[in-house]
Amino acid sequence: MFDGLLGPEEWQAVRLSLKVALVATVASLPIGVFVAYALARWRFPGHQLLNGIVHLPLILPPVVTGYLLLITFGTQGAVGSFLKKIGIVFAFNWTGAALAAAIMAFPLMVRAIRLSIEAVDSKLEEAGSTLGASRRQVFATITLPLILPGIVAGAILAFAKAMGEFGATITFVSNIPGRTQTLPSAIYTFLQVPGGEASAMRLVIISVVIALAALFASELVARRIARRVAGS
Amino acid sequence: MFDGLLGPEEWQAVRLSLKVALVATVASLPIGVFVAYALARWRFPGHQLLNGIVHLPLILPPVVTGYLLLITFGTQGAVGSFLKKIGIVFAFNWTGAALAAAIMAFPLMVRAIRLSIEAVDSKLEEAGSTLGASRRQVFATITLPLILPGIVAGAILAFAKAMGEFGATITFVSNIPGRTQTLPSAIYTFLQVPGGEASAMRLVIISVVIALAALFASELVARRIARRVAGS
Amino acid sequence: MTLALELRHSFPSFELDASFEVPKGVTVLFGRSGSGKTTIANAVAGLFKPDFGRIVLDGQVLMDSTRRVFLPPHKRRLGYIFQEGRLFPHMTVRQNLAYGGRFAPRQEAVENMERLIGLLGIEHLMDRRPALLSGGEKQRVAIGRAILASPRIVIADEPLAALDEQRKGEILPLFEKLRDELAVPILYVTHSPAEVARLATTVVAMEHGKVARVGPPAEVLSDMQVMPLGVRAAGSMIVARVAAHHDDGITELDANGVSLFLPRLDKRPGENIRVRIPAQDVLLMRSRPERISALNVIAGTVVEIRAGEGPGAMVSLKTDAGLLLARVTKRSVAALELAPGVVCHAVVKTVAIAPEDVGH
Amino acid sequence: MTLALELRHSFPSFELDASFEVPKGVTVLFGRSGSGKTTIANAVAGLFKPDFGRIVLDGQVLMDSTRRVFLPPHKRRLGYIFQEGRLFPHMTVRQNLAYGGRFAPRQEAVENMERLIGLLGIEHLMDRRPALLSGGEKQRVAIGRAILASPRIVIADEPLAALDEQRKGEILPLFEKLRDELAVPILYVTHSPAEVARLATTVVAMEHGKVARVGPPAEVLSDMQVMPLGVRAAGSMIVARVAAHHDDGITELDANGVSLFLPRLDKRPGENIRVRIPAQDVLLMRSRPERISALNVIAGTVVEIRAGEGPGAMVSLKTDAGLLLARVTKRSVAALELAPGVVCHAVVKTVAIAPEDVGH
Amino acid sequence: LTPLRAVAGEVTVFAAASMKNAMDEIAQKYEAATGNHLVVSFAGSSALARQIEQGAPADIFISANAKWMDTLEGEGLVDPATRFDLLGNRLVLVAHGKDAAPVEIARGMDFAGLLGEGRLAMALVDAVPAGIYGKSALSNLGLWEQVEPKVAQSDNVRFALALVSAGEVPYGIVYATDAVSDDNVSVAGTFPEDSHDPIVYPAAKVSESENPLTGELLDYLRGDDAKQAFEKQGFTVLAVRPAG
Ligand SMILES: Nc1ncnc2c1ncn2[C@@H]1O[C@H](COP(=O)(O)OP(=O)(O)OP(=O)(O)O)[C@@H](O)[C@H]1O
Ligand SMILES: Nc1ncnc2c1ncn2[C@@H]1O[C@H](COP(=O)(O)OP(=O)(O)OP(=O)(O)O)[C@@H](O)[C@H]1O
Ligand SMILES: [Mg+2]
Ligand SMILES: [Mg+2]
Repeated sequence: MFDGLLGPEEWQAVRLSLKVALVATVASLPIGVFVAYALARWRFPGHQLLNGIVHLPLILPPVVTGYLLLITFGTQGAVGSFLKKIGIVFAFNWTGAALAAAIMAFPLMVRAIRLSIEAVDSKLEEAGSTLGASRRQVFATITLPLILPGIVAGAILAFAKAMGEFGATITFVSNIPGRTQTLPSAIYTFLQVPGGEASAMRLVIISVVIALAALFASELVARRIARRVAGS
Repeated sequence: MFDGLLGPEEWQAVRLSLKVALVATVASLPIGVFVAYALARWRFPGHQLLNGIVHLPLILPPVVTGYLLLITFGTQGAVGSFLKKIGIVFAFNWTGAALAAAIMAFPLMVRAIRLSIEAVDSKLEEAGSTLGASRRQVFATITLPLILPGIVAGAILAFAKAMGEFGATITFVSNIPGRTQTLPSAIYTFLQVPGGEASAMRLVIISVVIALAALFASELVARRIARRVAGS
Repeated sequence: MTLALELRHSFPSFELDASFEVPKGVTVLFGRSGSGKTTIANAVAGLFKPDFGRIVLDGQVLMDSTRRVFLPPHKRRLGYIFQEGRLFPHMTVRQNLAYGGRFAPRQEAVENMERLIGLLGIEHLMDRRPALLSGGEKQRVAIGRAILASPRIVIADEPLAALDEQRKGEILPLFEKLRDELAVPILYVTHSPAEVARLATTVVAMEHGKVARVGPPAEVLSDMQVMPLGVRAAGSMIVARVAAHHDDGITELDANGVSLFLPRLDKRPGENIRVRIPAQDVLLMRSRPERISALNVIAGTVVEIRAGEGPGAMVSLKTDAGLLLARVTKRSVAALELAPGVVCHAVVKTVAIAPEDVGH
Repeated sequence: MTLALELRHSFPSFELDASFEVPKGVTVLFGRSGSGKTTIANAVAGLFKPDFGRIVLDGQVLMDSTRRVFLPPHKRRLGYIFQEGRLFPHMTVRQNLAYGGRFAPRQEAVENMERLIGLLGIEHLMDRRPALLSGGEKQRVAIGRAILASPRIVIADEPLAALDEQRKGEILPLFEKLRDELAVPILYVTHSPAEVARLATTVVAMEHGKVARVGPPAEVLSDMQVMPLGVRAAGSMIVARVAAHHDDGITELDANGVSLFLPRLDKRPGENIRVRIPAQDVLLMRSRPERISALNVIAGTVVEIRAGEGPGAMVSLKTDAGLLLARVTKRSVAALELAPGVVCHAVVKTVAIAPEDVGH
Repeated sequence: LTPLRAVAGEVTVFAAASMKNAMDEIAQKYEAATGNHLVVSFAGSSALARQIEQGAPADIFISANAKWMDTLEGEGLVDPATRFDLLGNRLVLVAHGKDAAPVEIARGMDFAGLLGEGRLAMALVDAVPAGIYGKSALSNLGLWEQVEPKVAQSDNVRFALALVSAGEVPYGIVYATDAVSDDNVSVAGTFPEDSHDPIVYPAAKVSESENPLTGELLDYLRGDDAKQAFEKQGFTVLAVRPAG
């Protein structure tokens, strides 16, 4: 239905944005859950430090985050040059866009999941352990299902953020059509030239529609989970 | 201790950023709590719509949000021209920067608070109502204290975001030193010119220090609240 | 105050269909686990809206589904003691106790706070938060919280289940006081026949969501066929006047001319009280026994004998003190040649009448 | 299996200092609300780490603070029935029940699942989530969940408090079976003397965080001075053999030559059982009574008389069946001229011995 | 077209975002003419330059100001031999409204009076090229002192224009190329060419690039097709294809 609406390059941007947002969300979710759990439940020496690092992308202007990513993960960067040797390239690649989006969305994801973990009644986890479940099994069978609403919330925040992320992405991986040009970068480009507003708005609408669809789906999922716990 | 480190204009930017972030956080908190409560607890026709609108600033590229703010809250804008008559001006004013920061941070704040509200055991609220507390009183005496950790989390997310917000702010209220030049604008300025990285990094560090201090304070507060509920 | 109630509601696998009307006093909801007691309590509190229902408390319509009347819980002036405590975790015990008072219209408190706290044995817990309380401690705070809200109706869902016998004995008089001195109607859920006997003005026996039997406890407990209560709950109610307190710690009652001896009661001479005599504690003899350790020997005439399904039979005896029930074996009925009209003697040990069986 | 335990811990306003060693069977923790029962249970489960403690179960050290040994809860193979249920809200009843089995090493289940579900009366609840269960239903599921985990030790914290008498009577044999047939040690917290009498191998009476008394129930319950249990809990334990089942629903026991008659028991002739005879249900007569409804008349000699503070006195009687305790009034002691050495007859009603007072 | 692309070459250009319209058109023409695919990454010159410093896969860089090109050249990241000034631009004063009265921009004019209560929209005067040029022009005309307190700086020149377009400010300083096609603004005056450094868009080959097509493309950008496209967008074309 949008066929007439968008040119092939724009379609490419839509597809790429979806891919970037999905991959960023899915790939960072396990790490997000782990970090949230560590922050919520463990007391360890680097606790505050880790917490601070997680929040950094929120505090820093996106261009700064993008710049730091560029000098770290760029092919000349400390990490980037090492990763390149083992075949992983983030720089100027869609994977880099996903990395940038994931990092920008990480504080939001972690906070949502952490809040859910903190709300779990640890007496239930204790009950699980008395029934023979190891810490890991307790996590998998009790904690995880109970924090699903938080995970869904964290994931949708991350997805929405990834769909809208622009500053860090364009600074890190540039704006190469078909490779790193996401919807927000395309929108930005249109806004840079006279007469581009209409085109930009079309893309904005597409981006909003996608993100809202994901949002509504997540609401349904979350409500379903909540209803199950409240007793079907 | 930073005296030698920063020029007077930079100091101004630091102060302004703090003011903007604080005001944005504090002023939007009651609305955030209200919206979060409505989304968590009420079922009404525009539920999904409201939810979508709240998330919009996350989905949209910041410049788009800034632009929309400009055409809405600008002195010529629909809302702005009305507000101007009653003496409220956002355009080219630090209040506008606060508005932009608040709106950009709003989805994060609402999500955190909403998650906490959803985790409150409604049986406790019922117990409050049987003891004669009206809905509002139940909210004030039971729900609100129980969601304090979520409110703190929401506030700190909003504060951090407000400290880092740049795209929407500069688009909406532009950069007027002493009036609307926040830390991120100053940082951005430095990053635009060759060799400006060092200056930018100084400001970045200041911004990070402030936000992390707030973050650590919030952790202490949250832990204290949690310990109280868990029983002193 | 009277409570009239009519409720119908369908849960996926449970059908509630209860209606009853009870006079003022303590209405005890009695019945097996899952029979719908808490559901009824919640409906009266306004926490549960049945498909169809009408609840009238002392002339005030609390809800009426056909007229779309629904008074929200906070306007019902309740003191609800929940089955699961529901203390506010963020408040100290003191704040929990004070909570109800914050919203109750200024008036004389139902109970003196200090006295109540002492009675509940929670003085040393006042500044603690609920997470650090033991099960029974939580329950006691919950009782205090409800009572201190100056309620116009008390709903108590198994309030004493988590408490030891001694504490139960100390707290029961509190409910009696609410009932008698302050005339607060009480809806009381319990599994304990002793509590029924002691407190109930009216017993509502529930079975599978339906009302199996409603009536005064003397009647319901004396009813040899009321099975929901269990045969061990059967017993008779005797109304008596405190005659004298003897030096050896025994209180003498006068039940319509018949003397009854009980362990010392905390009642003034002349006061009227009710004594529950559990049917299984009554022994029957054909001749007046000599040199027996039981002080209470009451002559009577057999009115009716109902044989149960098991080895037991229920014998009702007409005495000057009132109707007495005795649960004996069928074998004894035969051995003693008991039959309607036969004169015999009921023997009741003094110590068999426990404090919780004495109400007033 | 034996359980040896030594715990010391200081809470801001509560001092735990308990140590005891008990043989295999059911150890009942008995004591007033707030006396430290749940705290001990949690320590045994590994959910509470006391400042100082050593717990040894059948030779295996569960914890030893001086040697820094601490076996985590999931390695202790527990079946913990919590005072507050703690069902998993996101799982159905069926999933809750199956939970323990998922982690227990494959072995014969302690109980047949189907049978247990029937016994608990939760067949119709299997697909429901805990939020929709009544208080007693939750408790029954919690019992099932713990038992089905094939535990090596069961900890039950007031498991029957929320249940009606009938259901209690149905579930109690389950614990007996665990104790006798499966030899699972059980730590059982209760406020009910009847449950103590029926289940306990050893009673540990707690008072203010300290152990007031440890011993076999026959001893502790017969001990006229054990106040923590309350005077109404006093009673004697008689060991007897099932002699015959009579047609009229009465079971005859042979207690060392003395015949005892009880309501029908579900035991095979020849089986040995224990019967608790509550002291307050025993009536004393100087001469053998004629034509009395009580079937059990046991001759004996007064061994000791202890006068209580109130109107009562505890008389211990040596009979062929064993030591019997009778609680009578001081007035009766005088009237019957009871004194050590005096021969008299103890009368016990058949129906006074309730099913929950009979163990095996 | 698609199968052609697969076999044909591809050139990647990092170009200042303000060139998008022109470059899009040129890309089409170039592909049609040569069968080679032109990939253009549009972003701020600073971002693009930094990316080239970090090894971005660019073949050609076109900067919106000379400074970033100078920086790269100094670091040896662009090939100086290939560098040339491709485009020029003019700085204009735009006013809100279709038919704004013309303004004579000259030394000694009452700029503050012109603005009145309003503000002057510019790009960031210390960071963004359009802002830098604007500030130097105003300074050279001796107007900066009176204007400075009234300047509202945007992070790029487009949003400075948007402020004028929305009527939030009466005037703004933007490139001539930006003033095209916005119905809500009109050009009130053009800054004297000598009031600021020449506005140039230098282009050069990125040193790392081994793409054989870069020379051809750099030539093409100086050709007639490109010239047409650039001029359509209001640019001044500075470079013409060297003879031969
Ligand atoms: N929302 C619900 N949906 C489905 N069934 C329900 C719901 N609420 C209660 N029930 C069922 O209704 C029945 C009555 O519940 P209720 O809580 O009133 O029992 P109760 O008499 O208080 O029992 P108990 O003594 O065990 O507390 C139970 O079988 C329960 O499972
Ligand atoms: N973490 C804690 N901090 C302070 N006091 C505590 C803590 N945990 C328990 N207590 C106190 O220790 C005492 C014993 O508690 P425990 O739960 O063992 O009692 P209990 O014997 O199980 O009582 P109940 O029959 O009421 O359940 C109580 O007075 C309780 O308030
Ligand atoms: Mg109930
Ligand atoms: Mg306890």
